[in-house]
Amino acid sequence: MTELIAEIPTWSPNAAEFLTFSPELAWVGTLCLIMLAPLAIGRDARMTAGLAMVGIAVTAFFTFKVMGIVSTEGPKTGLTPNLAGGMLIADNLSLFFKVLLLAFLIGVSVLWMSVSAAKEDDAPEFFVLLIGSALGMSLMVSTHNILMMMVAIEFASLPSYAIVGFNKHKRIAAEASLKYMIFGAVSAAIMLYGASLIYGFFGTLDVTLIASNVGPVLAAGGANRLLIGLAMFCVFAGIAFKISAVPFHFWCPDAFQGAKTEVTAWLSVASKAAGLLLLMRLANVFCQNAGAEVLRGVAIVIAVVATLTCTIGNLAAYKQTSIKRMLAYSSIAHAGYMMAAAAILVDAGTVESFTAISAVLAYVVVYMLMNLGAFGVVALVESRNGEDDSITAFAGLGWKSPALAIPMLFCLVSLVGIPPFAGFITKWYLLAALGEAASGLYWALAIVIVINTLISLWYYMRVVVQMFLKESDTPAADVPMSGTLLVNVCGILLIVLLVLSNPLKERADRYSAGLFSPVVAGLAAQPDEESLARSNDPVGGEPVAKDAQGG
Amino acid sequence: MDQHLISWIVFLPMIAGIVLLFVPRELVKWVALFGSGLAFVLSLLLFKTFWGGDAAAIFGDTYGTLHHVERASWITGNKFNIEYFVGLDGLSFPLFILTTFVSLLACLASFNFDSWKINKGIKAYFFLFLLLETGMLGVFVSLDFFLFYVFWEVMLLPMYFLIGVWGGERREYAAIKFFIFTLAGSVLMLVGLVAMFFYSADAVAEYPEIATSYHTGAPLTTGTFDLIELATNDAIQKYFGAASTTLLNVRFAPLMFMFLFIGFAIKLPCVPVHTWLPDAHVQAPTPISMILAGVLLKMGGYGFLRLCYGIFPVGGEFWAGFLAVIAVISILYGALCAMAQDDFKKLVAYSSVSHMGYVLLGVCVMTTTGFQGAMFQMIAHGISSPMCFFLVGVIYDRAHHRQINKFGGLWLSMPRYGSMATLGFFASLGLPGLCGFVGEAYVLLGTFQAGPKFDWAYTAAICAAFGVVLTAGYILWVIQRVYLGSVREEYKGFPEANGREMLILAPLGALCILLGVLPKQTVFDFMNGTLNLLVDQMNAVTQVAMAATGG
Amino acid sequence: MFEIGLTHYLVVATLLFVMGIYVMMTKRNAIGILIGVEMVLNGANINLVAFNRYNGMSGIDGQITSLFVIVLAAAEAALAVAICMNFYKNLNTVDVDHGDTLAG
Amino acid sequence: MGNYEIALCLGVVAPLFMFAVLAFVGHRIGKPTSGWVAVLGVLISLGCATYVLTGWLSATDKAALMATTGYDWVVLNLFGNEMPIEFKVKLDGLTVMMYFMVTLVSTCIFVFSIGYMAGHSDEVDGQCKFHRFFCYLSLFEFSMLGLLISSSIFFLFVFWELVGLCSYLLIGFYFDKKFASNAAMKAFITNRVGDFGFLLGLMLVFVFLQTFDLDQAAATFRNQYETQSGIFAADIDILGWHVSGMDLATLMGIGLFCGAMGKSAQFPLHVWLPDAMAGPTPVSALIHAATMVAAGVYLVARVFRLLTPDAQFFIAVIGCITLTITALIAIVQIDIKKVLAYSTLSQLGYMIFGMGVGAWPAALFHLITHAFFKAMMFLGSGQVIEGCHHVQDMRKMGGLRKKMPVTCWTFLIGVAAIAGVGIPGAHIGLGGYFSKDEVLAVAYERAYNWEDRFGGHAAEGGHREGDAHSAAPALRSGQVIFASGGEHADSHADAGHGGGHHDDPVLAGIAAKQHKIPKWMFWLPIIIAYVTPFYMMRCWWMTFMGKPRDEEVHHHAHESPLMWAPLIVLAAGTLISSFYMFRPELGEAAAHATQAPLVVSVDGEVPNKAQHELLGLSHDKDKDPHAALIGIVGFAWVAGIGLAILIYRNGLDLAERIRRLPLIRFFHWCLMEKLFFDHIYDTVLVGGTKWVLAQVSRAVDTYIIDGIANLLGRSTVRIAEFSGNIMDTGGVDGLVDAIGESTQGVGEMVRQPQTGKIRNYIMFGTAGAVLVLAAMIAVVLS
Repeated sequence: MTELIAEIPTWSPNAAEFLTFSPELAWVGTLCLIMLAPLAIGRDARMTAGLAMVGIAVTAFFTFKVMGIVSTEGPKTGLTPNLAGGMLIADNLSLFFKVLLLAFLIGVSVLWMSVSAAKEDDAPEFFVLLIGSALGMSLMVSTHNILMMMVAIEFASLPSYAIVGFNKHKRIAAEASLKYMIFGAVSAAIMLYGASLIYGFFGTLDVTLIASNVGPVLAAGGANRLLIGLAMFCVFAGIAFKISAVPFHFWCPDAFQGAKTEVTAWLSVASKAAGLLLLMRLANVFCQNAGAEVLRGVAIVIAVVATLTCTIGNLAAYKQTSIKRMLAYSSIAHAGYMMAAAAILVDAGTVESFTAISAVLAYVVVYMLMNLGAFGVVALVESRNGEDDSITAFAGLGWKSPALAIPMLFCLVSLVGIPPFAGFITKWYLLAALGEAASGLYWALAIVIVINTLISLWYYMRVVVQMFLKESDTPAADVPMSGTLLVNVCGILLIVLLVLSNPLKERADRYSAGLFSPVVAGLAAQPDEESLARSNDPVGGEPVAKDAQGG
Repeated sequence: MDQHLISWIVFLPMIAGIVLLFVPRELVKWVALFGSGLAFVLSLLLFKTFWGGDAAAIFGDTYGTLHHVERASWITGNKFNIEYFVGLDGLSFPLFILTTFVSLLACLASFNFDSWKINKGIKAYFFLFLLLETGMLGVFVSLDFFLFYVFWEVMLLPMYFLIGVWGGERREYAAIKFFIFTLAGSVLMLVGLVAMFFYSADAVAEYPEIATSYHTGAPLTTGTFDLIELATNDAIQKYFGAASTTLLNVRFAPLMFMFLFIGFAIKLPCVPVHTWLPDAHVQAPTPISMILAGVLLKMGGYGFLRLCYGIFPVGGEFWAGFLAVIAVISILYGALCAMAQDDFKKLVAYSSVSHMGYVLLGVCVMTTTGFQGAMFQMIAHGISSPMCFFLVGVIYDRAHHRQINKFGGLWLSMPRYGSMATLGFFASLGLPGLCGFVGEAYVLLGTFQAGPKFDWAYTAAICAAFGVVLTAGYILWVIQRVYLGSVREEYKGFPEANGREMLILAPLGALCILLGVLPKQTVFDFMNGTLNLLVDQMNAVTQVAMAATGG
Repeated sequence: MFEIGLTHYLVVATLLFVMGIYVMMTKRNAIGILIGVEMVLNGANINLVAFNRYNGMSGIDGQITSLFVIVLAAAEAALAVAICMNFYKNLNTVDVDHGDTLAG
Repeated sequence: MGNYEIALCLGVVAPLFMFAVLAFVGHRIGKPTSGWVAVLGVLISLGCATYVLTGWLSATDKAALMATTGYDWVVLNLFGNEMPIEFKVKLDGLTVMMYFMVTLVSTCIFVFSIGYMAGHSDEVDGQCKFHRFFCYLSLFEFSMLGLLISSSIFFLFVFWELVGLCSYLLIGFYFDKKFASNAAMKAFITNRVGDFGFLLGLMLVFVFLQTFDLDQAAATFRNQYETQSGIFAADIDILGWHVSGMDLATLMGIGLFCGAMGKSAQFPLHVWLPDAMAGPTPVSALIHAATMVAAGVYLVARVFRLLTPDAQFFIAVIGCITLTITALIAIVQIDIKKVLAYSTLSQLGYMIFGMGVGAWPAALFHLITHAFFKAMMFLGSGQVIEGCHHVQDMRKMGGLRKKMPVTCWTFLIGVAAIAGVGIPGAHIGLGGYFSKDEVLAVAYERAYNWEDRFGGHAAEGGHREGDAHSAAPALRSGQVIFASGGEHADSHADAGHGGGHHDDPVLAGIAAKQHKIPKWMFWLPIIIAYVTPFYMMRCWWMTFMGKPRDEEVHHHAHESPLMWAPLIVLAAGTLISSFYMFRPELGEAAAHATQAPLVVSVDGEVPNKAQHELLGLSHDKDKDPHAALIGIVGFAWVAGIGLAILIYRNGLDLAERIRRLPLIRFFHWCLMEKLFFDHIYDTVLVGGTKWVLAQVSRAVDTYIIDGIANLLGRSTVRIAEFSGNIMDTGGVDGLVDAIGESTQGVGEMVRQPQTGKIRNYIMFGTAGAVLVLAAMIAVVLS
């Protein structure tokens, strides 16, 4: 028994470790504060938002503090902040994403303030759900343990289900949240089932160990191969649901259309990015630990799914009449582009995998700006013409309110991915990462991406046509200043990030290069061989083999 | 100022464009004129550099001698060194001047903006116009492939709006068609961009001993986007041209050549990807047609010379026969289509297809004379076709239609204009003594000269020569229908070309004659140096590649 | 006689999984679908516990994980019921097929 | 640069300057003055021409004069070598003669035009086009003179196109008239068809001879023939045919000749010239009679050294066909200008035919004499038309001799000149009597005496020319000189050659390569020599003699001095050109200009030392070309003119009766329809060859008239419409649209699973997952 206990990493938290955990704690504190605040200060939207901002600021403070620690001590020096007994990681990638989430939270809050706050009675609940899902997402990118992953995904998802149906009196909102919830529950269940099988095969839910054992287990032959594949795919399905990768994308358009636009903006970026970075982290772990054969199989699956995702996303967007639905499909397509980078799985020791992560990081940043801008304009336009989210509602916008139409144009063109907008440069990073991987599969993916770029032009331009090439009789209406400012900042940043993309790319490189790598960190060094030996042990093999033969 | 002269010229229009957003409406066009005019005047300063007879001193001993070079690091990822690298040589200089010149005239041609059918948004119009000018100038001076690509795509959006907002009846269709076609061409170029970088990295790793950089003199160690480096570095050329270098199991040079070629061929345009051109031309407002025909089409030809043939001569040799077929078809088919048109502008547009076919033919035979001819043809067409388009525009302003068969006898009612029209159309026809002739003659001679190398060259030359007859056919026929014949009642009162119109036509007409009479002094002296060196370089590479294949 | 071993548990878990999936795909009642989800989750739980018990795993990882799963299921169920009620409030039914306004 | 070069260039530039003046400020200068400005320009040219001519005739060392300096226009790159295209003045006897002729005729016509255009240039809308006419004329003058002084085939081509442009502009001068603009277009496009061949020839010259300079090209050609290298060793693939060696050289020659076919309106490209009469009459006189159309002959003369026997034979055949059919058509024309146009065509045919049979000096001699008398007749007809207020129909004229005496008699001189009036044996005659008959004499030699002369030597005669013979300039030129009448010659002045041709193996060798021409090619021109006087006399008689047939026309008829003075000058020119100056100089020029390795220039007469004197009579009594042909053609003019007078002496009745005779009627119909060329071009291209027969019957329908205009204007348009409208919209765009639509279709399809029903979502999701998983398993397992 002592042996067993020795194997479970003991967790005796100290101050330093708490500090690395502080952003999450601050987040939880904020949640509690906002939940309790109505008792003291009432349900005023402004006050609540102010409170949320304070919480965000505090969280940001701690996040930067932790970043400082990580970057000085460095993840690869063995001082990696492993939390909760190795369940959580606070490395550059997760911290970077937290910063991004915070920034995005501010953006979404501003948007919410300018379009919804006035008619909203449930501000505290809104912020609780929003920040709650943010916390879940930040946990998603901070783990490579399947159990923690499941918990984090649920943590991110549950508030999301609720926030999609936040508009209680709207039929489509209720419908959307129900669909989202059911689909989410189903994929969670499947993921859990897959996780249980994986646990059976490898005796652990730590992906590092799984990755290093999968090769030998496979080499043992037999039906394991199929079952392991099935189990891993089930887990992958859970992540794919968050990314809304085909064929787990069905919830996405419906949920996005039914939800409030600012919520759509939030989900379209944050939850997908979290899922993607989680996938990237797992891919990275696999790269470091698994053998070439496994990598090839995994890469092909991801590549196929990525291809399907971007192609179907783009094609389905073609004839949409609702701009939110169209942008929802567009977000599916973009998830597909980013997923293509996750397919870059090459043998350990090469740098390509972190190039891919770097590309995705940069992409996520710009993608956030583009979607915030685009959905921001949609929300603003909707708010002044009675919730009409059809594309034709944009007719003549370019002449009536250029302050909205021009950032919208920037965002849309950037979404297509052509200069002079940052969407191009990040797409270029993706392609470069694929090119650097230098194999037929990745060149094919690159070609898939560029062809999809071409396909996507058509439906993005439909909006542009409405805005600038069509006339409309409806007079221009006032739009809230703060929202307008927000979308314009997004639009301008898109240009700035093209011209001065170095800072972005440098950071992306730095944070991805500093990705916590368990093998290097030494955590898995010991258990590695043991668990490997165990996996080869016939104890596990016998019943499973029987089972497979029976099935 | 002097050392940043090119940058000033390139960005001056854009600066003027931004300035004009803040001036009163009446001043807008004058600011625009000032911007493009100043750019033109400054570009004339460049003659100082290229003047004089000593070709070796001006153009160097090998391909790659540049003037007014500006190099600055732009995007530096962990591997890339994307530069802001601009400069001029004999290839870009004439086209650069042409661009500033045609833009100035087009700006002047836009001065009757207020009398257009769609005359809203004068600021937007001139802003986009100037942005377009910056994009065009940037394409010609960029020597970094990435920068080239960015400028290349920067032009898309302004052009889209210029056609889409201020165009004719079917402007939306034409604009999106232009956009999609051009983007379709450039997405594959993007893959080429990635591939060329990483393959050049492989190349210098493969042959480090011959990887001496023309720029630093030291061996190149990384991949590069430097267009000159890609063309002149022995290691890169050897690796690119080798039969063993493949991408997606296809030989590298021909594949890359095709990737790039498709983009440029669409821009040129040649059959069968030309169909965007008639639509775009017909729908675009007159000044934009001038720009389209005068400058944009030249980018295709410039791309051939700078990229396709400069970097992948082996690919050029591989595809030569195919390209010649396309070229001859373009020449003949374009002429036949021109003949079939009722719409005056469409006729001129198709004539562009035909004329640009000569450019393709000139380059595809890979002879010095052919290259010179292609280049001259581009310049000449850059003079004559804007003139023709403007001539059409002048009567469109008066008659508000372009049906050739409804006109007649315009020479009688507008004698001065009629004379200019005759001059312009005869220049387009390729009459000796006018600019259209020299290029065609050179191309034909160059093609015929390629006979020993390519069996089909004689046939191609003869077929292309037959295009001369067809050209005469459609041009004379249109002159007859529009300008000759008895004057029609409804056009009797047409006012003669006014001062502004003559101010645009006169310089174009003068250049038509000047280029035809003194081709050496006006054009060839400024470019032959570089072209000859390029051909030398190309021949050396193809011979090495052939020897390698033979061995 | 036979001893009840890992295989039996796995068979039961698999059956639960398959039944759960079937239920999810066929039930029109939202609550029914949720029950399907619970079946799959419980299949997973059985797997976890059984593996931990029979497969020579050290520690009680499996059991603990199954506890996590139970908690997650509970949280999910709570939220799901709330959302179902909201759905019912808006549509007067919990037949999920009626919620097809958002489509295409 | 020598003085003469400068003078020639000045003469070229002066009209260009006047062109510029007129183009920019012409409308301010006003009506008569702008004409005089143009005349000033051409007078300068004439002055230069005279200066050069006198200098040339008096020069002793002509070879020194001929060496002129050049200027590199552009520098081409040919197989890695630099090959400049040089602008250089060509200064030789031919240039000098032609230059002088052109400037002289032009001056007359310019002056005439001032009078003529005064009544023809006022246009609608108060726009006066008077200055524009002279503007174009000046441009033409520049181009034509430029063409003459170009020493490079490339520049020949450049100016060639420019004269074509001027022709286009001037034919279409009354462009408000549909027929005029049609005719202009037809002219230009037909010429372009010829130029297409010219361009092909140019390219062959460029690639194989590697120079555009006429002299160098000739030298290279000769050298390549001797060493059997270059073009003679090449084998190229053109449009799927392999052409090699001599055939390729022939192709080059024919290609270059194609240009001449267009410009000189040779069969089958002759159709544009009659229509070109839509231009003002002075234009017809200058461009379409005297100068531009003769440029084709000039071109053949210039590239004579690059011809092969086959190419030359081709030229002869084309010339022969042209001269025959056009002369026949001329018989039935009723429009005075059309008669002249067809007669011009016929005479051009004689010239080309002359070139084809090797009568180099004779053809050029005919060119010059013809230029004078035909210009004169055209101006005469212009005078008539002007006097009769734009009536051109000869049936409405008649009896004008009293109203227009000068015109009448000068016209008669023209008729006499073209008819070849002369007294055989007495060496008295006019124009064609010497020039045309000399062509015929050479043809006779080629048809009947050729093998007798050289055949015997063909076998053993060496093909190479040795250095030993280079001492003899006349022979080096490859020129065969003989006196007519089967008596060979002779007594040729060149002392180095006492032996005569029979004994000269080199000459014999060259000559033996040439074919004997078929006999019909001799007899057809002879027959036409009888027809020519007939239709010309018919024309003169119908116009000037008899009784006035239309009172009104007759009433208005008048002459004006500005217009008849040039007629007199040209009449003088006709007389002079028949006797003095030109013929001996051309004979001498031939020595240099015909140094061909493969073909020979056959001189119908022997130059005499004394003829080098300016005033020396050219036609040596003993060397009369008629000596042999006296019975055949010597009195052709008597027969032709006589028959014409016989038929038309009492008005048109007799002619009308003859016309109605059964067989004649058919021929008349054929000729009236211009032997259906226009129709054929139309129909062949409309329906394709397999429809030709069916279409010929339809061609009678009057609505298909407009020949070449429709060649491209209707038939090709149908192809073009097909390609432009059907292919582009249906094909390429269709494809693109189809891709777009199918993309949208696929888009629609992938949306189908998005039913909105969550159960479906779960099902599709699971199914999709299973599919992906299956794919993965398939890959991993494989």
